[in-house]
Amino acid sequence: MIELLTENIILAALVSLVGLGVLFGGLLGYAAEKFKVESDPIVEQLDELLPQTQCGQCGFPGCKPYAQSIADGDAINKCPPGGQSTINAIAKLLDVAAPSLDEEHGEEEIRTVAFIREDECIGCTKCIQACPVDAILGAAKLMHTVITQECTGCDLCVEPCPVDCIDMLPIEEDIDQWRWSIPKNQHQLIATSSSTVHETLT
Amino acid sequence: MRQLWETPGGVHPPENKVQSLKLGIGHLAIPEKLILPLIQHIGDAAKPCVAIGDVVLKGQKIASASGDLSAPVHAPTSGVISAIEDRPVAHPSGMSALCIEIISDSEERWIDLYGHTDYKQLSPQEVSHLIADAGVTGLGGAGFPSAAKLDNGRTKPVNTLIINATECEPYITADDILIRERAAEIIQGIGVISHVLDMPRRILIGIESNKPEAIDALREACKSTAIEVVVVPTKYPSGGEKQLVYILTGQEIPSGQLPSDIGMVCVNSGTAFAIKRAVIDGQPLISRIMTVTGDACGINRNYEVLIGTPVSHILEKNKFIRKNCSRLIMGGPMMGFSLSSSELPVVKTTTCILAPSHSEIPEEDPQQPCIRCGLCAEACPASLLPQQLYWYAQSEDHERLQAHNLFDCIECGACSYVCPSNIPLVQYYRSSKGNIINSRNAKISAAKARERFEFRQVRLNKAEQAREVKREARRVATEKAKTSSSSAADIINAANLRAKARQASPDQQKAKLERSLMAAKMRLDEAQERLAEANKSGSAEQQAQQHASVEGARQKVEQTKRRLEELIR
Amino acid sequence: MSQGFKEITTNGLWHNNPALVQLLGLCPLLAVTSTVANALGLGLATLLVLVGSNTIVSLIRNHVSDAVRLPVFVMVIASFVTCTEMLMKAYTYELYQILGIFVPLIVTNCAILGRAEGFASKNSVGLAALDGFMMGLGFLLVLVALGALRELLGQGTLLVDMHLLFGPSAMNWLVKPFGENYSFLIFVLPPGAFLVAGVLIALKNMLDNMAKTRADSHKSKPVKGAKRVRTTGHIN
Amino acid sequence: MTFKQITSPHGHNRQSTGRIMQLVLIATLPGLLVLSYQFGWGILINLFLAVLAAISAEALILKIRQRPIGFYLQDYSAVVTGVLLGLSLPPLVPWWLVIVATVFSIVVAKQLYGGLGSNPFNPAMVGYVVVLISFPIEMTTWVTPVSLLPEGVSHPGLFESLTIVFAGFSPMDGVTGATPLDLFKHSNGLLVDQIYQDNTLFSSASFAGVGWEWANVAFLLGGLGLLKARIFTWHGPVAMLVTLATMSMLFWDGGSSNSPGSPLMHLFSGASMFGAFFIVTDPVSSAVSNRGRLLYGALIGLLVYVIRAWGSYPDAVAFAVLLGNFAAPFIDNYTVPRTYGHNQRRKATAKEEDE
Repeated sequence: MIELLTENIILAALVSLVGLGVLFGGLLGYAAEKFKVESDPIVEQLDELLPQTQCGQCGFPGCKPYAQSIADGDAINKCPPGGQSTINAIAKLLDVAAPSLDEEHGEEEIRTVAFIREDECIGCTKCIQACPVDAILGAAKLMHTVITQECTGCDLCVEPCPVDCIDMLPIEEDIDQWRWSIPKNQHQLIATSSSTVHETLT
Repeated sequence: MRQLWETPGGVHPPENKVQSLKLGIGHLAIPEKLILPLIQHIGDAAKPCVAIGDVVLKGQKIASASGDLSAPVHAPTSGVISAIEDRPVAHPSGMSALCIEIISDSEERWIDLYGHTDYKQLSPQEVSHLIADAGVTGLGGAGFPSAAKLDNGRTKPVNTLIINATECEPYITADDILIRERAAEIIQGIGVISHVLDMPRRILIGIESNKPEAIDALREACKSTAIEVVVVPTKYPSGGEKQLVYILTGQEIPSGQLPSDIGMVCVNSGTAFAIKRAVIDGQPLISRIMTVTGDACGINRNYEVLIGTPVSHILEKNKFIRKNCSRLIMGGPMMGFSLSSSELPVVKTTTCILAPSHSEIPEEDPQQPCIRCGLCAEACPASLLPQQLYWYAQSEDHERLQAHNLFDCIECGACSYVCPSNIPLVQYYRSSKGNIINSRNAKISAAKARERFEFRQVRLNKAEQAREVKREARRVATEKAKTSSSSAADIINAANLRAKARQASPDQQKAKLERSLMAAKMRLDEAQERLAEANKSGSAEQQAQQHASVEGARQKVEQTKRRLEELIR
Repeated sequence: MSQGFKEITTNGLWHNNPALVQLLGLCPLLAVTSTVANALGLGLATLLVLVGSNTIVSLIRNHVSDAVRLPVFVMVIASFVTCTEMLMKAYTYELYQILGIFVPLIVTNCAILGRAEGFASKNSVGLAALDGFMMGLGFLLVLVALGALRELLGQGTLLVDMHLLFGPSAMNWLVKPFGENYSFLIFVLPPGAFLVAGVLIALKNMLDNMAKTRADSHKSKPVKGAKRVRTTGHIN
Repeated sequence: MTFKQITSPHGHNRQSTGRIMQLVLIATLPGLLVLSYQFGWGILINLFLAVLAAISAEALILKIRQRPIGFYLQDYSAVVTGVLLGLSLPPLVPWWLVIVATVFSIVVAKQLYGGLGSNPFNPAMVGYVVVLISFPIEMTTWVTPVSLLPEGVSHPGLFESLTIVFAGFSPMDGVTGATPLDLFKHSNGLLVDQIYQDNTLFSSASFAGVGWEWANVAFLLGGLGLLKARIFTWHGPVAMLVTLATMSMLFWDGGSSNSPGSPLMHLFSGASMFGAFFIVTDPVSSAVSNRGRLLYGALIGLLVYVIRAWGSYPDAVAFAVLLGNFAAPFIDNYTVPRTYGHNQRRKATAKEEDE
């Protein structure tokens, strides 16, 4: 056998290569089974980052379906309520460059909550059906009201209202919610002379 | 001599305490109006228990505590309640909060006071209740309700009571003068506190070395007691609770915990005085000692000021000159906040009103880039890396900020004070803390929203499935009826059922139409009102527009009416 | 995944240039671009390998199981590199000696494996070959630009040693714009390569940005919120 | 009455970046005086050219970046970079070499990274290294110290120096020579005692090589002044010098032919003191915590000795500092101080686990 190989170089090459191929193939197969990575719950992680307004502005019926779609390779810039910070967080998770918000899906706006002008409400329950998070209380022919803490500000209840009695009101900041703001950083302002820098201070 | 431990960092800003110590504690005339914010402490706002127009006596409770972490508010003088409404309050935001306004009758009629000189006969709980009822909160800075603090201390064994008389901020001398003049009462107050705490093993008074007279007064007053007066080196911020605990005992309060977790309670000397007044004299907390200083004031001294006195009233009596004043600060220069207006009232936590001149505290120079000189890290009493925190605050890297222990920052301002690039570091940290708390809250509410959404989906699915089952059953039934013995009775039955089913719907339709008729009418009314208004004052164009909308609304009403009539017929 | 001819061309040469955008194959890019001749030599070799490997990979793409595709691709690439190496030994031996280890190292050039994995294994032969050619050309062009700049800045010459590639007649292509004694060693050394490559990338980004702002000013704004759906089903 | 709202703390200790830089400039004066005395006008010409180029380059880039020029020039950082470069380049080098080094420092090493505070490397050392490896001949030609000049020869005067620098004449014979570290590098096979005897550079020196020893003492003085003014902490420089001394002590075998020189020679030759007090202390590119600075300084000290003893360049401060700059973020990662109330130190890269 060995003699045959030593005399016939081409055969030797073939045998050794095939042998190596079998060896490494076996190793690869073993490793693939042994070190199998459990399926990555990336959808859950993505869903965690989305704002859960369930507003549908992304074109999907809810945040979870959009998370699923992102996991399947959809664009990550379709969530206006989450805005740039959500896009950045997702981009960080997926290790891709963060694009800016796709305006076809809407603009990033300040957070609002729904408010029902109660004397105008006719008790039609349409908004209750429309609310994705059951944040509207009421019954047929009785006045409805919004549980402000539970409202995600998705504004899905506004359109179905037959008497237009729902307003989206910006959340007003009170003394408890007030936070310090980041100081304006003058040296990063684009200015052309030192005098403008001083002006921005005042 | 007791062993002292040295805290890392710290700064030595000019003390500027001499100015306000030339005169003793003064008294101010009672202002015409007093404004009492309902939240002057950490915790929940008090609830007003008086109405507009009520006549109140000095010391009468006008707002009661709501919940465990709250403190009541008392009328600082006798007079009439003139308003209960939102007013700008002393808060860095300059925003408003609910306040009670009293117009003073300048008679100073007291309520009946019941002192408890025999407090030792009472149980600690009862004494603590007296303290809570008198509205005593920490007078040093944050304003933690004292009774809550002592109660919390009582739940765990307390071996050390620390009285904080360091007063490390520049300019402020309120505690200093209080100790000089009323040391004995403070010691009495300490007695009350130690009674509430079940007699802690050691009682230490920490006082900075720059107050020799106060130290002498305290030593004199403590002669026959077990209380130990410990003089600590003058360094800002050795008066921080965490810092003082370390200096005196060498122990650190673990991050996120309270001194009581390591068997200590730390109370400000002014608070001890207020507790004495509350328990032994029965007087609620309606006034405090406060420093009025700064070069823009003609007179620099300490006053006993009624809570609720507008700052402008105090300034007027002190020859304040507006044009000399660069900013108006409540609290000390290191941690105090600037006031947007002088109409704001003094609250329980106001230690000082500082009105510096332009040369005393000039405008800040513009911010320059950070050169990572590390002076801030050397100054930081918590051994943080301020320049790294600044870096991450700029990039809003919340994870890194927390990994660098942002929440252990006590916002003492030492880093900003030494920064050669004039970076307002503390503001970056405050803002980042706020953002992190906001995003935590947002996360919690997002989780809640998801839960509700998913629950709703499940519910809808169930309902849909139930309907599907019913539909299926009906379909099977009709098919059965068709294929099998389609007897006459069955057919009639089925027809009746269908008719019944149909009959239900006109009712619904009627209700629906009625509703929309109502709405349409309402809109018509509104439109007519607007038209009337437009006719009165609007332009021709507006009138035409309103006219058109009235017309539209009327048509809608007609249309709905017609459909309703059709249905009824 | 079918791209047109034009798209493949612009991708390879500009938008998705392996050296300037994907930043692949930086090792040879930085190591052998001290002169135009070196850069051109290595660039041509890479181009050859890329076209060949893309073609073969595309041909066998339906016959290779997913688990072993990478070893197979590497094998294919290695075969072409060996061929190229032998060719260079035969025809441009001196250049081969200058380039030395970097010719066999083409195997490890991620740009090639990247194209095999990212494009050739998903497209038909014609497109794959075209993509290989365009990517290779894009890489080559950047290499030559880098080489020219570094040669000029570093030793004050242009087109030195071109005879190694194009025969003795190329001897007198040599230009010395800064005179005889010019030398600025840092540009000949690897740090200079980083600097020049950085400047090239910056230039490309600048041009792209300018083009983008120009395009943006023409583009009509998309309708805001046009793609919204109801999450709560149909409301009647 | 309404008032302006300003965040706390109110008031400031009036230390400013500009003032710190001015103090650094003042602290270089003793060194500058000694260097100028020892090596003639070349030093001053270098300094002047470098500062001029630094300011112009900084202003130009700020202009292109549309930043306020006056505001940024006030922080004196460009001037400091210029001065440090001027002090470290050999005297009487061609003018363009100074310009290239400075422009590289300011444009590439500083402004391209985002300007003051954002540069990972010490700009002056980047500039120095660029010209050192690009123009080895010019950069290794030093002027002979004044006391060793041959009979009848003196340093060129101001006018003559200017012609040398700008017109490219070479200096007279005897005016240039080797540096002490050069001598050690290129005298393999000689015992240290032989080197000391054979070369006037050592034989007529007080302790570590004529010219350089006093320049180093002067920089040491300036540095101590800065230390006293609390411009920087002692950690970086002391760690570097101690490590350098320790290393040279360890490998000082009493003067065999393989010896790289005595501790005294290493501490007071080349750019040791200059590097320790003016380069290692550059806050921007060094480690941030005090413990970090100890490690950072020690690393640089170690590298200086290693390169001097076994590397191919006679002096090594610039290379060592750049390598130290590389390591600084890494050092920072492991030297986060323990925060009050925490049991453990953390790594800077650690991320908060959500509870």
